[in-house]
Amino acid sequence: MKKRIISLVLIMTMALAITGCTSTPKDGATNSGSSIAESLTIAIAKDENSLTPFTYVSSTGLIVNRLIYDTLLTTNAENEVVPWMIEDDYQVENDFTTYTVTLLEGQKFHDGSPLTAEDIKFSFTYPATQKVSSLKKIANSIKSIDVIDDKTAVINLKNPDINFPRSGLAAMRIISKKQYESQPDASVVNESIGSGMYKLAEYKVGEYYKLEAVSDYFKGAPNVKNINMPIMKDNTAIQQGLLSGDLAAATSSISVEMLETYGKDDALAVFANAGYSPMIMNINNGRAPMDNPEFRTALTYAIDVKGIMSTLYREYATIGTKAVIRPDMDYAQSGLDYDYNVSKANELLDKAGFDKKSDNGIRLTPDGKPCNFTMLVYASNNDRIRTAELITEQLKAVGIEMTVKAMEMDTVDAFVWPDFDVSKGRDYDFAMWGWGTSINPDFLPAMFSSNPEIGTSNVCGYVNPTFDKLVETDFKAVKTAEDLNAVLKNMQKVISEDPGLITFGYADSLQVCNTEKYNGWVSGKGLNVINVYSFLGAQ
Amino acid sequence: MRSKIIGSIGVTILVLLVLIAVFAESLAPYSPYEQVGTTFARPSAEHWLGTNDIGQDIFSELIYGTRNSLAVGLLSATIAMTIAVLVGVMSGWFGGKLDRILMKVTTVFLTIPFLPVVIILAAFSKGSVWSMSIILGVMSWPVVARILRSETIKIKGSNYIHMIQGMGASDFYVIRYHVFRELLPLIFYRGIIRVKSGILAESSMSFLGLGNPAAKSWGSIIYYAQSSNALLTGSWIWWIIPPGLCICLVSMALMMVAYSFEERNDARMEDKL
Amino acid sequence: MSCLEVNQVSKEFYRNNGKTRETIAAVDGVSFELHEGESLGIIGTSGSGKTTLLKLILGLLKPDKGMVSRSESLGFVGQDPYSSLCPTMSVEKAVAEPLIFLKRKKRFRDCLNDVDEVLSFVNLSRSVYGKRLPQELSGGERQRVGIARALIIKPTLLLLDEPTSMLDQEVKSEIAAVINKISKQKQTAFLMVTHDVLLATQICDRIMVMSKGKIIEENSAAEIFENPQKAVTQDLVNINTNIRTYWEKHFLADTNKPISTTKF
Amino acid sequence: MKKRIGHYLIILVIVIVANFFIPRLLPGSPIKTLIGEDTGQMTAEEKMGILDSYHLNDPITVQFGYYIKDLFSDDWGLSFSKRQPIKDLLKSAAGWTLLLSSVSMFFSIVIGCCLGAHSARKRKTKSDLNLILGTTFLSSIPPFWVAILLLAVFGAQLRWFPTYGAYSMWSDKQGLAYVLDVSYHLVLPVLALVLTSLLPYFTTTRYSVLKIINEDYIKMAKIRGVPDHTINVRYVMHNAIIPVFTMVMLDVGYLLSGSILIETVFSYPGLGVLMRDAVTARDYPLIQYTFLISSVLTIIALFLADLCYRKLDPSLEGADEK
Repeated sequence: MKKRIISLVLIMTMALAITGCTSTPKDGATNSGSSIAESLTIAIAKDENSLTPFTYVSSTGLIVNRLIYDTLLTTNAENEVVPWMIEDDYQVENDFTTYTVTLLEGQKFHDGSPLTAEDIKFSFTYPATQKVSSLKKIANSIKSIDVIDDKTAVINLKNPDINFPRSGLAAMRIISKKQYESQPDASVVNESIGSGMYKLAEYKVGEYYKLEAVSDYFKGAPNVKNINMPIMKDNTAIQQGLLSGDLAAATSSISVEMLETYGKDDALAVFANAGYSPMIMNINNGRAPMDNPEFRTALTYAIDVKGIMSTLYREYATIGTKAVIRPDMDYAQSGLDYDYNVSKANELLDKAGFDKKSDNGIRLTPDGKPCNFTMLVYASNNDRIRTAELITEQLKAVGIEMTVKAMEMDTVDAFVWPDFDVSKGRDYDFAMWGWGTSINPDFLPAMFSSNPEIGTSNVCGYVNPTFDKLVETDFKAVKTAEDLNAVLKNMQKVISEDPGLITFGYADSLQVCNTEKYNGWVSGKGLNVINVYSFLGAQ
Repeated sequence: MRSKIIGSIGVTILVLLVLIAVFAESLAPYSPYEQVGTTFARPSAEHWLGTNDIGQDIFSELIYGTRNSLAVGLLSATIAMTIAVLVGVMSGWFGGKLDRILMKVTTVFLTIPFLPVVIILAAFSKGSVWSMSIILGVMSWPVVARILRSETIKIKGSNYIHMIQGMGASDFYVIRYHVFRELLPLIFYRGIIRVKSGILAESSMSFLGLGNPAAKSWGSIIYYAQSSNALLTGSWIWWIIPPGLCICLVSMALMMVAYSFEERNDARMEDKL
Repeated sequence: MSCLEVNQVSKEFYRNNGKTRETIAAVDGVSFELHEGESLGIIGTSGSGKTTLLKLILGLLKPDKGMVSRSESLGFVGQDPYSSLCPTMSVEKAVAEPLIFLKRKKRFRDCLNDVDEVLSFVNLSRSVYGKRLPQELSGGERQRVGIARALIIKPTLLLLDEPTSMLDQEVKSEIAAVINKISKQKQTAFLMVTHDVLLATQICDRIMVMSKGKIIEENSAAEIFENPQKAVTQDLVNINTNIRTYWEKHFLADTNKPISTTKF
Repeated sequence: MKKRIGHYLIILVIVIVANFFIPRLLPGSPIKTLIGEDTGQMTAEEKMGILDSYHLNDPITVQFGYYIKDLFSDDWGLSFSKRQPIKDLLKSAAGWTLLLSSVSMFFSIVIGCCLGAHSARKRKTKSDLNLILGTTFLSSIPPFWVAILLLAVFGAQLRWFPTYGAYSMWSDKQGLAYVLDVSYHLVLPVLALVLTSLLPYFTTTRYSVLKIINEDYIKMAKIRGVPDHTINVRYVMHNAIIPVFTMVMLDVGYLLSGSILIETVFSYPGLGVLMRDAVTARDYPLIQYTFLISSVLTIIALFLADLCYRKLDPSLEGADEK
């Protein structure tokens, strides 16, 4: 079976329905500025080490890392996977186990050496020997790579993976074989030599990064010659910098109440990029009375998901559903919206045996214990603390008492996800939570499968035999994109009838850019404004 | 006379604040936890100080916040000062082995880093206002203890103490009626600083991502205002200034009391000179 | 009956002398006994160990060797009137204090009669001085307050540590007169430590001379003054001869001369 | 003297041991830092392997052995989170923090003491009360809020001072220009620190000056006709400085960690922020050594204070009587 990948990619990209990208709250001023710039100052919110694929720390670092290191494929403003370093007609064979790619002309590393298929082979295999990073997982899934010639490589996977273009080809940064081949530990290599449009000219720990444009980049020289990135950890300082014009942009986002303030300034434009990180209330399914599905179902009626989201984010968010995944993805099951209905919640609780109340109006569980619980939340995450506060008030109306306990991040993790290993159990009642991205099709199995090998993110301790069966049989047997969608939709139905957690939704990320200093900013779904498209010259 | 007026102003403010804390339920127009309006509303007849980022009434938050803030400030200061006075005075007075042991403990406490210890203690506590106060109190006594120790040694060395000791005054008597009395102004000043630091520390902890911003307090109001960019949106006038003033009010009232206390204590001698 | 017994008492101090550490015997095997109603003077140059001996008797220092046993009821007057009173305590409270800390009286107001009595004994009146603070008194007045404080417990033993050394001549004589008065009127044993031989011979029956931590001479007051045996004693007496003439002229003639209240 | 050194050596040992155990008592583990984003998807064996390679699975005693060995070797190893030699990290961060803290401490002390002394001398006047209430007011404002306000007004609005960093990045200023540039960047952070830390120095000075001007020898000096200026400087300040001196020495411990808030707001590349990051990342080695540095500095300061004390105030000697 030979199949052109493009159509598949389009199916696989989970972002067709809405052209919601770059829904700029304020238009008009975007064309006043210049389309090229000598240098821009862009704040980076964290110190991300030397920005090599093995040393950056968080998603903030990944943003800048992507400017320095190229990937074979990439995601565009519509969050579709598109070719970047390779020719359009790359091929997929053998039920998604063999991927053949051909490099475009003119690519080289920042040290001047040419980029060849050997480097691709090295990039996809070397991380398997390394201690750090998500890249290890990709490398582990590879059986072998055959180098056909200088430009062409054939990647063979151990197992069929329909999602490999996104999770593998678009994620694996290409590194220089010359630089790393004699290095047993990649994390001590501090010089970043990529093949991207910018090279890291200078890095001062805790102070700043300085990026310089690669003038002979194979897709053309970037429009901005120098990008200076001071490390600024305080959000207010960044906002002040943006307002005063000291900063042209920042890796971090702003909150909704600032829209008006920024709207007053003609030089500034705000971009709203759809986000893919869900905010979730984890429920410890293993602990009584949360182990009772009726109790959990009652909670879904008792909490005003939509109200809370619009309180926090106004219209700049996608409201979550019982289906958990973003409703605009093409495999999202529709009609599973949350329904805020206090009387229904009370009714369900009464029916489930929570009908007695203590003197102060708190419901008692069937075995007579009062319904008071603790909600853990990161002390550093305001939105989640506020959500927890609002939930506490709403649950009061159905006779459930909740105490919010804000703690330092790793402390909460140690309770909710000890050693990041779900098989080690958990020690909490409720916890405000979130995940980096919900975009991979194995998101649902990872969150809800009771098999710790598959359900690596099942921090709620969710157990549902029907769901497990779907994962073990139907999901494994998937051969086509259509199959996949069908299975995923079935899964959503199961978890909506037996909810294991509550998904509040996906906040947009609002980013401010100075369009007077530079007007080439491109924003998109799940795409930070600091991206290759923003700086790429006209093509 | 003037000192008396200043003192009574201070006492009045404190009493008023305590009353507000005690009767918060009946004084506050709304529950501070409930969503009672739109978000970020400006001050109006319904909401005297507007509403916050999730539509809670700021004025009600302020009134309820008095409770936690006063509790944290007073409790942490009391804990810190009690330990400091006990350790400082005992160490300075009795000297010898006891002094050496106590001073080692003090110095170790002084050198132990604040940040991780707070995280460790917070993880094992309930995250309530009480545990926060205890943590802050336990972490902040050593400096005061050392100051009190050296003052105690000085007092112990003074001649008149020797005289009455020679005439048979017990250690307890001398500590209780002389050492303590002489240290009192210093303890008072230090205590005031601790009350203020306690209230402030609570908000700073939130700023560092360590506190419990879910508890209503003046500190947490300021913290949320700050994280909602009150400074840039202009809402700081009704969102940050009032709780800020409340914190200032407490420390200034305490200072006024201390001032008049000190004045009255030796007013007579001043008159004669 | 003996109200003070000092038995083979020794006390050593260390002194850091550059690199070496040397031991100094401040008091070296001193023994003596003092009976009720007796008065004893200890004279010696500064550094002879007399202040250390006093501290040992008072219990402010623990002896390395030997032991001290003394009567419970003990009054003490120090040498420095400027520092011997608590700076923030009024005169009447300072005087009444010993009754409180010896638990003879519970409250201050129960002590007022005794305070009146001892204050008038030292020629101060409570109505004038009672509420004053030490800063508002002259040196002589302070010393008299100190004496009043020592007397309020009706001590069986009174220790005086150079009671006049920091006062000028005129005030000195006032204090000496007060002390003389005590020795005449009360049945109190006296122990006065001083380097003022004259004062000692005037007030004390018996005198001991101390040098380098040891008692080197002991005799009646008259004998010591008229016929000193040791060189140290001789020196001490000689230093004071000049003053002697003055002393005899102004003071010995009339011990009941009214005490002036001139401010210092 | 030997006894004093012994005392501080014992404390040093306690601190070295405590600094090993404190990070390990923190809830959570450095595994997220070591592995990166996808911790959850690693198998248990993979995680174990990684922990092994950092000796984190060894018995605690063995780990302690490595710690001691590293401590006394020249090489303090790599930071878990920053992937850089810890020595380099500490060197630059500690330098900036020392600069920031010492400059602001200097001004706090000088201003605090002067105001305190002035207030004590003007006792019972309006300016005394004004000073008391004024300093109390200033120090009652949350430090981060003061910092943000200064940044907003003098940095962003009026644009008089830079809003981030310790010097002009991406510029190669040398010599005097560099010194000026660094001082220019220091103004706002120092101002924020000074404003919020005046009160303790102010009250301590005021308290001790008040005590001293009532002492007899000061009055005697006045009677003897010693000029006011001499009395103020030679007698009063000289003696009043002792308790202030104690405080300064005790504060040295906070010198390195006390300015986290200000460093965060002004993006100052100091030790406070480094410490916080290390704690957040559970970067055991970095936590150990940053805290060790600040602990050792405190111990040294206390030791020096002890030495100077004996010179400044011989009356304390009594405390050491054998």
